[in-house]
Amino acid sequence: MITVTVKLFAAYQDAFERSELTMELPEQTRVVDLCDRLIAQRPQLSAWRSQTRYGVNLQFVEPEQVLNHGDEVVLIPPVSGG
Amino acid sequence: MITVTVKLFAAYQDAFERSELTMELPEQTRVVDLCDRLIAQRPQLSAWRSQTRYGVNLQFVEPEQVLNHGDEVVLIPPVSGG
Amino acid sequence: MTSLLSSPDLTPQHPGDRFLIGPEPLSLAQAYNQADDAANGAVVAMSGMVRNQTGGKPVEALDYQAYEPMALQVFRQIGEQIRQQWPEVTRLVIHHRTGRLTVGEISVLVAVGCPHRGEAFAACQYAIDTLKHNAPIWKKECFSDGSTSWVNCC
Amino acid sequence: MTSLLSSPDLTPQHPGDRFLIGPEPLSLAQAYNQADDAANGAVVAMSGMVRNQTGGKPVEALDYQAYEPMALQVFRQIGEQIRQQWPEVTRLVIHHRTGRLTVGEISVLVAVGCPHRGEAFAACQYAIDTLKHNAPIWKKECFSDGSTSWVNCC
Repeated sequence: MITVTVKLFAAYQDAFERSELTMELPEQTRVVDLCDRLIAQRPQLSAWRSQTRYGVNLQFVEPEQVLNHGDEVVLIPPVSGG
Repeated sequence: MITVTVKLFAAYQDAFERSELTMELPEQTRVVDLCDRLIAQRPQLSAWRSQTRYGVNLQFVEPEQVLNHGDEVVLIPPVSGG
Repeated sequence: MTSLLSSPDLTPQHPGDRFLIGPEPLSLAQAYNQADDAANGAVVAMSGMVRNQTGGKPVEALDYQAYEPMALQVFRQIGEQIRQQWPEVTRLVIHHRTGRLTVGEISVLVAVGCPHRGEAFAACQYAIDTLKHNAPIWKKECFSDGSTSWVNCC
Repeated sequence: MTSLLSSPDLTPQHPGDRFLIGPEPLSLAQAYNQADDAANGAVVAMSGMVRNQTGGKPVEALDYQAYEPMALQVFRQIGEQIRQQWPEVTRLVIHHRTGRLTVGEISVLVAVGCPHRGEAFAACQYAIDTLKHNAPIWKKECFSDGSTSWVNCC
């Protein structure tokens, strides 16, 4: 098993009512699998699934990126800075 | 005869060592004729002739514009504001 | 966090760049001064502020959230891309505010210094466009009728 | 001069426009404040300043002359053309300095306020480009070696 930190913002933060989670995951978990797991816990988030991008250790990554122990993951629903 | 004021800037001001002239001109004088008259007095200005634009009463005009008594004329060598 | 920020994968910051993200009110004068350079012939600055309405609906405030360390990484990447496309750029300044902002308050400042204005306009526009698409920053509109909604920029 | 300025041929000034030309040092803060408007989502400002060199030759100072009343007429025409092309523009500010300016001093400020940034960038660029081509303003470069020359912008 690995442990990762998940940063939550916008709709994800609203759904979980917190800004950060720590998750225990099987080895070889992909970032998209982590996201699906969270959406399963909060079905109101499913509308965001197709629009969410992923970041690991402050870099954008593909959905298939495999997570490592200690990674800091962020789920990025549509951004609106500026 | 008509009387006009001529505003001089840049190379024209340098050549005449003043910023304004008052000229008596025959009726029907065009602004390009006025300019040619001044260039004849200061031949070092002839290099600017083809690049000079004309203004009358704060508006750009064509070289063929006929002057009226009391007009304020400006000779506009290449500009470089900004 | 320390280990993340010293990761070799992160983009280094160009010496002419100045970035800021946080809750303090932004200052155009400060951003402009940071873009100053004796080699500049022009500085182009853009400020974004809270508009009094969106699609005809009166807006009271905007609430900004940011994943700050990743936003700064995106800003550094913008700086790197700008130096590749417009090597003449002397300075790039990006300041972004977080938290609750009311009508008229500045949410973002971008300033670019250059020997010539054409590149300054182009690089400034590139920076704000790229920031809007990629920086992990989110805003929630708070309408006068009490409703709120997360904005999708694009 | 009074009779000229009240001529019916002159372009009237749009209520959202603020123009200035003269020898006093220019203030970005003042220009920016004049572009402020509750309907703005963005302000784009451009400043031009004296560069430390031209074509590799070190510059000491620039000497600006202007036919001020006609320059203001050109600024008003720029305002009119901008309102035709980008009716969303809320404010247009153009300040131009005259006299002797040394390296780093601001010679021109243009600021445009708009609900959206795209139009603000486009209108600001249009304003400075048109000013450079048409405003009856001339600058003489004074080089460190004592030589001078009138500049041809384009």
